[in-house]
Amino acid sequence: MAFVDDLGAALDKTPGGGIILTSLDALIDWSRGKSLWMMPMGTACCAMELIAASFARFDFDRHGSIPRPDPRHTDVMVVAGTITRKMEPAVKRLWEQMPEPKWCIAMGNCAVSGGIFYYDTYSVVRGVDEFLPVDVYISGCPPRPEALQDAILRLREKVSAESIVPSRAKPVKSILPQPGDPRKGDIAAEGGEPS
Amino acid sequence: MTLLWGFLWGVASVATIAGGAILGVWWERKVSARIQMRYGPQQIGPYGSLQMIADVPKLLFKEDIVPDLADKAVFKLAPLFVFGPVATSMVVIPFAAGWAPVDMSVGILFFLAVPSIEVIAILLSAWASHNTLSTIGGLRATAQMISYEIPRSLAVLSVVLLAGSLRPLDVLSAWQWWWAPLTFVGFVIYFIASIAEMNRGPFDIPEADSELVAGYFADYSGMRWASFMMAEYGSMIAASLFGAVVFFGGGWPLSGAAGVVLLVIKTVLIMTAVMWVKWTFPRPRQDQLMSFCWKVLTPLALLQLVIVGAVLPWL
Amino acid sequence: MTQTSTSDVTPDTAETQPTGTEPTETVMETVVNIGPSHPSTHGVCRVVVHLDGEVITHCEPIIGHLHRGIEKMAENRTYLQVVPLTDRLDYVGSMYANWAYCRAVERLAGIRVPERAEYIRVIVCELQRIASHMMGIGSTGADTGAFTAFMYTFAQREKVVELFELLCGARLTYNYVRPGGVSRDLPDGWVEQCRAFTAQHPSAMLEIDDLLLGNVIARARLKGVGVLTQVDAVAWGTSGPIARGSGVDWDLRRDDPYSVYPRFDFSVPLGDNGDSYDRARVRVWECVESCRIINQALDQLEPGSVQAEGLPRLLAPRPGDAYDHIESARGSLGVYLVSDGSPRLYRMKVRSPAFCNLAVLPLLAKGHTLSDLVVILGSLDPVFGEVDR
Amino acid sequence: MKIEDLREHLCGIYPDLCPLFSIEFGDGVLCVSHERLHQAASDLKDLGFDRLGMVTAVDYGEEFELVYRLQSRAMHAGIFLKARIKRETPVIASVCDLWPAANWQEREVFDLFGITFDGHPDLRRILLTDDWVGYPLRKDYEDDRIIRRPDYI
Repeated sequence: MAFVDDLGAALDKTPGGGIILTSLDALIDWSRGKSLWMMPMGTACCAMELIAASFARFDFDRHGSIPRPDPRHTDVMVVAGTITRKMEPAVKRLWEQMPEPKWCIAMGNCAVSGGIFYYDTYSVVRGVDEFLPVDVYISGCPPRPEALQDAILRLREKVSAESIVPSRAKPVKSILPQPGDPRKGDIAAEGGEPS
Repeated sequence: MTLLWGFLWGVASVATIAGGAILGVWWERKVSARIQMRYGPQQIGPYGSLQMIADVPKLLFKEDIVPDLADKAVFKLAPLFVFGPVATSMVVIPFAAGWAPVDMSVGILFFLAVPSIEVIAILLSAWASHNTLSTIGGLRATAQMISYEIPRSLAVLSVVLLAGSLRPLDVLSAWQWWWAPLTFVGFVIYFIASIAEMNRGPFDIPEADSELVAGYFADYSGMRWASFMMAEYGSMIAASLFGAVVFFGGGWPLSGAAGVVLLVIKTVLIMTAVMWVKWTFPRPRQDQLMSFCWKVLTPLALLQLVIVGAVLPWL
Repeated sequence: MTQTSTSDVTPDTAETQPTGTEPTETVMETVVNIGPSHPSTHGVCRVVVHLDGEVITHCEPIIGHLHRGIEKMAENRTYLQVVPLTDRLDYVGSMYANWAYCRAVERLAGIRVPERAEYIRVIVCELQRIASHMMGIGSTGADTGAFTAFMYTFAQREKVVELFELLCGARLTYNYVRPGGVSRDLPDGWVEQCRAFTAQHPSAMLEIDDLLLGNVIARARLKGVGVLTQVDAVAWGTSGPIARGSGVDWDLRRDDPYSVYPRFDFSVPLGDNGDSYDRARVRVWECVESCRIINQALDQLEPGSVQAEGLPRLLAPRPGDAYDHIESARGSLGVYLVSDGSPRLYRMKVRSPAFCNLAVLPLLAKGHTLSDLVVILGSLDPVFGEVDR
Repeated sequence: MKIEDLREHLCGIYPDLCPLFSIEFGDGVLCVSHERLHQAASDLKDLGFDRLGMVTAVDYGEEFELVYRLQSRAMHAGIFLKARIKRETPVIASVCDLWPAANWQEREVFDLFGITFDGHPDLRRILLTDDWVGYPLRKDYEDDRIIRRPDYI
């Protein structure tokens, strides 16, 4: 990472370096987006759909996404399944073993919020975002492989806005309604009141 | 002058291997997809052929992790030593009759001997990672690669015996069509032993995905890992090319530029066969692999040598 | 050390592993940690392996990484609300846990299930057996490195999953078998699609059998590896293909008949040697037998209701405890329920076959190499949702 | 084998176990005191119950009830063996020496209920982490990480 960071910082300081930086950014973002190798962190039911995603029928290799068992060779961790308190340190550790830049997809309700295991249980971590920075959430119990495919494409959009100089990264609009997001009100108004 | 020439060809060889590896990975992904009822890369370039163009910059700009407990200098240098011997061995292969990048009187010996240095590099990388599974992988690789040198060399020796020379150019010029059926067993032995030499499936025991996760390069990331992959594909290209030259007469029956094209086609066919084998067969166990080498391949290679030797006086 | 590819090692490993310099004894022991996230642990299992060279002297599976406390959760839910939880137990074969639970509830509440519902349950559970075994056989291939075989078995599995999707809209967690019957009747045209599947499946199995188990390397890898004797198989409480691979002639469908199984003609495949090969082979033939059962069930299927009549919305069985078990793809899956007369369960216990089957791993792995360990673990075909619950 | 036949068979060989035998929901149940549990289990094993299907416990407030599910391949029958122990002294004899299958199952009961099995070779937590506090499947288990489900019904 150091090499890219230095390069970016140097180009950012150089007058006129911005031109090179922009095109370099474009190349790097393109290549990163098109080659998102997955770290399959499949723990429970969603792991089956994760397997199905890279197998014959759905074949994520078409998008350049292949699962690699070794965290050192991967770009995006797909957390598929329930994370328990016993499992949490292992997931954290695997995440730390992945080289930068890395992204995280929370696949399935369990990884998003604990899902069906939210209430009454003593051993489940309620959502992988309690300890990992999640980029894309997929709902579903379990989500279909198509949903994972959509998540990969969404992640590509997010990657394409990044820059090797952190200050130059374009803001990415979150698809989720945030607190205070006007859309949140719209959704409530649409769903709540009969027209 | 020779030194400069050699250096230039070395650079060309590195470039060939890098380019070949990029195309080879794409080809492998397509071939394996075809075998597995999938499509493989589709999105970048025609039939996804530029997929590796996206993968390589990504790996290049990845974080380069050196584990805390690793032997840092060795850890960083080992990938170079893995890649170097493969690139070096490429330069002695004759592409057409009378033309080899470096004409060496003991070229065949050179080709067989130099890639063996890779063993040391793999052992170094495994040791330097300070990781139990890497170490096991490295030790497995060492045992396997050293053992399979023997049947591989013996198989090539039968052709050398027929040609009466260790100079690749001489072999190519002396090559007759009936050598191919005569040394076919030798070729099969060479093919199997080469797969074991380059640690590819089904003999990918040192890096077995399902046992050792990634074996000796488990702790390498980014470009350092890519150079391991490149070395693997490089040795696949080199071994296929060499096999096409020695056992199938290079560009025979064509000559000149058409001959070179035919040589490339033969090489690609052998490479495809290597991939075909990888994506069909399960992986043997370490002890089964070794006993196969010593109890089957080596005696067979010796038998091939005896047959060739028996034919020799009648020529 | 939680993951195999870690760079740093825990102190106890650092002392004994080969990169540490001087051997203190004549036998130098290496401690290798596999998992909990490892490509061939089929979920989240950690195995601590003590190696002498490459030979396993001792190994200990450490489970519980997917322990979600389903049994505790069930204590605060009504009888119907527990059904979706049972889906998540054995996520490769959700229908089984549904059914076993529903049978226990039916026994507790004295519910009589209509005949059509029983037939549908048999059909979906035999389909589920195929789907589950496809996963088990395929992962045997993946463990030995024949990844392509896994693709082929998974393609067959996808066909079953598609049938289930038509049936209940979900690909994995079906919530289909409910107390008193099944959630809805078969959709139009489903029977024909099911017949089409069972017609092509045996030949596909032959192809897979040829590709994977007929291969000389695969045979060398599987035969004689992880031998479980018949005595051990009984003593350790194994069931399903693991016990039958060892020649234990025990199948609940035939020996403790439940539902409408006595009406079908099928055989129970048995292995001779109890090694990994026999276990895989038993799975292959069970798939073919399942096709036979499905065909017979489809022939005998008659129109009727699929839900018991007059079932209260809120079940509140009389106090007591009941146990019922069925033959799942992994063995005898039992559910033990305790009711205190309220609409909520007092206690649920799932007797999970994978849990008992996994317990024999140290026994089987001893004396084999590290490469064999993954094969043995794969041949036990554990699903950790069920092992850990 | 029918459950009534099983009862007769049992009474014929072990008359002292006979009064403890009852039939619940179509299953034979043998309730013994916890001191007699190991002996009863051993007797049942001799009778032909060669498989230990399940070991579990139920928390009845004052007492824990240990539930053993035994199966016989030869007789095609299953039976429950139950024993109650006091909550204050949750100790019972292990049946590991009779069926190795009890090993993990008793560890699980120890893990989730805190019941100690006398004579178990390796009694450690199995599902939860080693440093877990409390025994979750006890009815009085308190954990501030648990979010109670709202009461919809």
